[in-house]
Amino acid sequence: MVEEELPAQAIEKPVRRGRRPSPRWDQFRRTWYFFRRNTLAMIGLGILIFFVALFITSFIYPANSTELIPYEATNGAAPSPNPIFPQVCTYQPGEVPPAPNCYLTPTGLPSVIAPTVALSPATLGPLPFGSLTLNPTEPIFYNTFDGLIKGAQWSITISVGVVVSGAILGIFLGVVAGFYGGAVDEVIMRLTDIFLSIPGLLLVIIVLAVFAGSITSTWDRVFLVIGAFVVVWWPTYARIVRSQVLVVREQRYVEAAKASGARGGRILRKHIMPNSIYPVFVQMSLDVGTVPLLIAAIVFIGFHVFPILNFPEWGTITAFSVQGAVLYSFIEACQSSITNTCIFPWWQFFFPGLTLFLFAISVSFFADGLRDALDPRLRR
Amino acid sequence: MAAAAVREPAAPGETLPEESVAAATAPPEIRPEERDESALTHGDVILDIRELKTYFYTYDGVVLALDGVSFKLRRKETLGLAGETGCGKSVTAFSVLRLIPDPPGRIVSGKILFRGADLLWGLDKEARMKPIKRSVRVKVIHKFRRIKAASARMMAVRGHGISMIFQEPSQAMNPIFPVYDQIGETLLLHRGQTIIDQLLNATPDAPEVQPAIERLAEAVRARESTDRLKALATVVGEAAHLPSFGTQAFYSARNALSTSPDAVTADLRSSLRRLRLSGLQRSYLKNRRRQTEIIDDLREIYMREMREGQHHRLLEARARRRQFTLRWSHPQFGVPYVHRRADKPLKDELFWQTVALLEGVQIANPVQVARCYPFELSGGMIQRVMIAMALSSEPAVLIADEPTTALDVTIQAQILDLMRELKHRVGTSTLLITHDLAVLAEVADRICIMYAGNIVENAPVKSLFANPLHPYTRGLLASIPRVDQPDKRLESIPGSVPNLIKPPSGCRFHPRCPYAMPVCKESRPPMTDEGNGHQVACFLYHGPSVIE
Amino acid sequence: MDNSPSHPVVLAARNVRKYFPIRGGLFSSHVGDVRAVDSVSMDIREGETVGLVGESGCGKTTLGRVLLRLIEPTSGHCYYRPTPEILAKLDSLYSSLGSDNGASSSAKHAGASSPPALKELDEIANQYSLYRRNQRQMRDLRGRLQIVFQDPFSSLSPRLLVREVVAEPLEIHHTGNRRERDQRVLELLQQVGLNPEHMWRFPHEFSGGQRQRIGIARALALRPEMIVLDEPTSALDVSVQAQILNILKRLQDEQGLAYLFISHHLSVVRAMSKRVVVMYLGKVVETAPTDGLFSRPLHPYTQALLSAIPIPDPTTKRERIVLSGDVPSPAAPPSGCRFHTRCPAVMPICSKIEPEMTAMGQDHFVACHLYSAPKEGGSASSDSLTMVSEAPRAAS
Amino acid sequence: MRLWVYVVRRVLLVIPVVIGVMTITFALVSSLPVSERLISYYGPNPKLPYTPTVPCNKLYPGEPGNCTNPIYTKGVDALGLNKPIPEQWAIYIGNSLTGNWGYVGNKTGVTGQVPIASGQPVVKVLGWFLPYTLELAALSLLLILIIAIPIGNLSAVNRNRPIDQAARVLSFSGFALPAFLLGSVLLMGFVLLIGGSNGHSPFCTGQTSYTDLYGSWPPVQCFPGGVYPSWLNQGQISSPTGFPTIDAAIHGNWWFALDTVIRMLLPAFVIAYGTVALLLRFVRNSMLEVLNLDFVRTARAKGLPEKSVVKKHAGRNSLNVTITVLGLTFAGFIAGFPIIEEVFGLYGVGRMIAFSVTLTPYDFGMIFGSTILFTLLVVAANIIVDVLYAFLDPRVRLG
Repeated sequence: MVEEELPAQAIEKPVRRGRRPSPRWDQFRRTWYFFRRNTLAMIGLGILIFFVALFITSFIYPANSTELIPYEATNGAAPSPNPIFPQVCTYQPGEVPPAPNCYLTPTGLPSVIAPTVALSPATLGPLPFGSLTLNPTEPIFYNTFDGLIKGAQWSITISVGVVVSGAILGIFLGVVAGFYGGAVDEVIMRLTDIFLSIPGLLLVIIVLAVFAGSITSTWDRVFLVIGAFVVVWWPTYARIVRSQVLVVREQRYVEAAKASGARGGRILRKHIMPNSIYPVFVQMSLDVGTVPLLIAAIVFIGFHVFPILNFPEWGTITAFSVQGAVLYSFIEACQSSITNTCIFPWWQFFFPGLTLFLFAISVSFFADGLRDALDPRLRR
Repeated sequence: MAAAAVREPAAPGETLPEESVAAATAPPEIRPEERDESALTHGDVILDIRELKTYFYTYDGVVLALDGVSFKLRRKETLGLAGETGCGKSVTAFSVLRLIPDPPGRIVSGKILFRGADLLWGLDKEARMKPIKRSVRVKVIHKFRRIKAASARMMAVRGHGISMIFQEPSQAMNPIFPVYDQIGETLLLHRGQTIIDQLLNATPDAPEVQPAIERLAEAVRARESTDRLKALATVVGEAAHLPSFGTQAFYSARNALSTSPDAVTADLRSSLRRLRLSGLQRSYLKNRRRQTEIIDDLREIYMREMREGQHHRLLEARARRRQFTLRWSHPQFGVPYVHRRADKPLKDELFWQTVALLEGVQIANPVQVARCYPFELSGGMIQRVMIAMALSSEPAVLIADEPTTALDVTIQAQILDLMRELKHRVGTSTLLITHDLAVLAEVADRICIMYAGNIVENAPVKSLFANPLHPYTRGLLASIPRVDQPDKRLESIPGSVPNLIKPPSGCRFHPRCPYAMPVCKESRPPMTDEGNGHQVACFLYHGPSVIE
Repeated sequence: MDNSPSHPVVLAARNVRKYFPIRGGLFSSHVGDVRAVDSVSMDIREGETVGLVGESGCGKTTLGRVLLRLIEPTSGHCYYRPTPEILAKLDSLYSSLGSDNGASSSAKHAGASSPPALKELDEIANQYSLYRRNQRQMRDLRGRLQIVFQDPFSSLSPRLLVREVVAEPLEIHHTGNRRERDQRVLELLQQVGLNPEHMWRFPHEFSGGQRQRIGIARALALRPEMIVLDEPTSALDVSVQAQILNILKRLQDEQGLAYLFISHHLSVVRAMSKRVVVMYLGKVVETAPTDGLFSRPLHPYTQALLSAIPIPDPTTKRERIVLSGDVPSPAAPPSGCRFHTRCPAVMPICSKIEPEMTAMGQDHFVACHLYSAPKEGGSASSDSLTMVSEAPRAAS
Repeated sequence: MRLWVYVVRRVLLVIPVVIGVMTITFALVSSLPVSERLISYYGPNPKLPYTPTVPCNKLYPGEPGNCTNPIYTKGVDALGLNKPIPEQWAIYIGNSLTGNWGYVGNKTGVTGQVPIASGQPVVKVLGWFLPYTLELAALSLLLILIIAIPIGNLSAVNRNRPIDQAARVLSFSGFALPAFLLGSVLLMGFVLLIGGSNGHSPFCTGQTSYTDLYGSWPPVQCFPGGVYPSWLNQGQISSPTGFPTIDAAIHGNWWFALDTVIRMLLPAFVIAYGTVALLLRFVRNSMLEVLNLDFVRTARAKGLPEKSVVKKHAGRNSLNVTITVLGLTFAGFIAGFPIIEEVFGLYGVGRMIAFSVTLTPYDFGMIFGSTILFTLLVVAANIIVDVLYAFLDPRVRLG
């Protein structure tokens, strides 16, 4: 196939400067072929495309992008018969609620009747679909649907920001270390050792804990978060790039360039960079998924990453909704003397959790497929 | 082709009637060869490869690595397989032992008859090739169960009947196990029964042992020659009915020569004591022996299957069951300490047998080498070890895949001498694969020249070098620079080896051939005999007679 | 050393040493050296090919690199285009200093308080030695001293088109605009027998021979005066090897190139080169005109090497010297003559004193005690004149 | 290189790392306000607030005006806050190396949950809770090894077949599923499984199924007499060893010993599931690489059965890689503990971290102290792994 078409295109191609020679395209097609054969990778790619779409829609979606909106509750209802599965009900503002516990979402999206649950021995109240309660003492139900959609901008921006800036820093240091070697290499590698030996979660926490007090505006806080994560992430990239550079540096073609008098800069630009950078892309695409997970974890152990608690970021929403579901609905319900039937309030954390999960897993499927497709040894 | 292979009638016994097989399988054009061959005794042919086709299913398309390779390897014969890179000589070797990585590679059709057993039996049921529409690629649907069964069947042949040594010595051995371990497991696998029997029959308390040891000690104190020591040591070994004990005695004696001559007696006595088996060790060894018996049975069953072309499910199942029960029938050997105690004698025996083997390949200090890890040895040394390992099971066929390519000239000389010497001593028939015709000129009896997945010439070494018939062979010979002919103008074959995804039609050499005729484009030249077993596949020698 | 009036010398190496430090122990301190190249001297003349022969690990590849200063040498000098009188002076100076002063006349420290001879050497070095040039001067020279590598697969960047690969030296030295460079690339490709359309392909689409051609084209790009050929054909098939060798010969005839032809393959060296240098464990053991060397090899190692070469002819049966054992590691080379551990003609003196280079006839030099002591040497040489495999008797 | 040289070298290499880590914490600490630093590192509950000056009448009743705060000045001197940065650094490093990691502030975070910890040195408090974490870690490591290696080998051997795909999905799901989500869901699920109402604990009637699984010890009413025994302080800290199972066993409460183990199973599984995700891929890929090497082909050519080829020749080689990767992932593994202990209400070091960052003002002494502790754990684990590797691989041991 290659044998067939290359001479043809080469002959009709005028031997002048300019056009992209089609061999590059051929290489890309080869990679794509192997990628396509990997079912999981294709699934991951599909979900990723969905998330990109979500990211774009999140800018045009009519909802508040800086905080979650609480539901307007029409309250005072009898317990609904079925404890687990809520029923859908929709109505427009101004209409009469079709059912007692119907909740009006600010964007007029379908809302539902949730089963009634004992909140505390005293008060009875419903739990709307996809809600997030912040503290057990006096429940507020937030609309997490809008939050998740709007959260796409925050989460994806933060993740990509972290990974890209971390990669830039890491690649720079790694290349310097690998190419120049000697003392520079030693210093940088010891530095990576130090940073890698601190558990990432804790490093982020201590950085945030020290500076969060003084920074309160949303955007500054976002930048702080990104910075904190970059501190954690650069060493990984530096390591990867360095090991690659060490391999490439010994290749004969580098020596050939030296032999014809190339300066260090040119060798870096022309030979070492292009041949040693691919593994970083794989690692980057893996890490994009983990940033929201880490944020969620930090929020869950009780550290409020963002200035306001009802901030529409996937991790935050997930963490709070899980907390709410467990601490609030579940435990209360199980241990209350009124209703000793435990209910399993899955609708509270299902969608945030699903969002996080899908994002991370799609990205990792994609990354894995990418690695297999790029690495000739793993191809099939 | 392969279908024919399966339908082939069962042929009992070691040898099989060539005629019938030829009639059933061989395509018409290799008939003459068969006829000429029938003059010889059939038992003479030990490995018979017919129309072997091995393809690689890659992104760029189907690579026809081997396209109908046929040759015969006779007893005690060294057959050289020569050709340029990518002509498929190594692929042939790996196909014989079915070591082709799959995917992407697959043996598509053909017959490999080893002692009348078809190693490729049941090949066509192992996978289905489905061509993808409007694409050069082919989708291969594997039937993994059958493939597993086939590779299990190969255990009857691999290392036992046919063993192999590889190109990169330094990478061909497992870096994290010492040499004695790796050779030892091979020994146990293939010669387990005899080794364990020797251990069980060893009599350290035999009356003639003590005086023998005394004599040996005397010889050491008198600082006699190593040959004499060796002779005495063998006497000791025979006295103890354990040949490896002779080796052990010899080395402890020689060490004593340098260190403390008086210690040698005590030393030997202690090692004798180690030969006295405890009840635990005895029962352990008996158990191991039964296991090895079963393994040999399995080998026998598999050979029969491949010979008769049908499963013996019952036999195999029974053997497997017995093997299983045996493995678990002695649970106490799973206990680490007890186990170590139990198999200590076997370990020692294997170690000393390994030492003896290494001696056989002229390694100066076998004891140390046996204790070394591969990365501590030089390339030449490892290659020797590999040879020792390959020959440890006294195989009928030794396949050497570029054994000296990675070595220096002087080391290559050593290895070649060794191989020549071993050939006369052990008498295995060798399939020597190399790109260096000069090497073949020294060691081979017969040479097959391969080009682009075909054998183009197959001749006794003398007549090949005397008058090469095929243009490609001529080109090769002309292009070799020679020390003894300084002012020889180096001829070169124009062009390069063709891409095997779309090989040239007809004779694959015709694009590079100086004598190319129109007919060469159209049809493939058959293999014809040009007298005294010099066969060539070229239209120059029997032009129009075949094509009409 | 070689004073025969002939073509001018392009490169003259004198006492070139390259030691690679071995680190080990608790604090990875410097525990020893791998003596890859140990005080090697040789001349390379315009339009002639010097063959450099030796087994793997004998330092021939390192020597090739050091001569081009791709690796910084430990000591010694490599003079670029010295005039004959300079050469003569050099030889006299070195002989006056004795052979093992390479260290003191090192590239690094110019001898501050040193005998006049050393001062003189320094002046010459400052003028001619590659190792005294700064980076920019060196870069100008790079174009004239080129190298072709052994492995045609790792020597071409997988992500560059052939066009970019071959044009790279031109780009580095800013010769011509893009169009001119393309033209130059075209003619280079023609010179090495490739088609114009090949310049639009990636290296991985070529066979080994074609890749090696590309490598040669890259080396030729800046019209070099000398090319170090580092086992250019050892990774290739014989038929292709012949093609490459012929191309190299043709180019030499056309452009009067000087080659340093490094190979472990004696027959190829014989086919290619005018003079041959035999190395063993970082030292030159014998150097001679090709025919002289192959007709009467003097050093036992050379003899063994020659007799070890298999000859593609089943009818010629020769008695062969099979060396025992392996090449010792260059980290701990044997004392005295480094070959004495494997030498079939070893004498007690060999393990003690290191043999000097001694002239045996028309610029044929050998470092072996068989020949250093005059009377013994005479008999030995006359012996080894007659039969290659007689060396053992020569010892007794 | 001999093995001991290797070990010594490895240990020496740790020193700069540890000091570097402490330097990082120092950099963060020194950017805190002075009062915070004094509270965390000089003494949590002073008689006077940590301000440079205080109204004099607090010192000498009746005196007007502001006087310098003696406690403040003493503290500043003690921590060398008035000295140049390098000296501060030296003092800090000295303190950290000598185990002086500050004090648990009397703040709502930790002290609210663990009253006896109030005002105690951080090292002491961590010492109380470390054993629990270690026991949990050991259990989950065991699980990890049991799960990862066989599955990894399996999926490598029959690569790109259903088993492999399943393993892939498993590993990636473990990687993508937030540990707290999985933990909570499992917790709730099991509670629902056991049933909502009372009295199903085999040895302690009267506790709900939730308290069966939540917390590191049964609630107080399960203990004889309805009070915690003397060796179990507040149902949080057990003495003498601090390892709950061992302590319970020492004091002969076999039921509780069993109970603590049961309570650890679920958390251990969650941690293992998260860590296996990464490990599995590495095991598989390394196994694949090893299976492509020449010596495996040799082993096959020798006639070894496939099983022993995979187990012995390939397995031992890939085991080295597995161990290394385990060392690399140990940091991530240990970082999972705060979350898990928070989810399941276990009293370990991780829980302390969670407490100390829950409510502002944060308990910085505890935060930094536990960070350093975890870092030390990681470093130690890496040393162990490297030594193990060297022991397993002769090329490192001898080469």
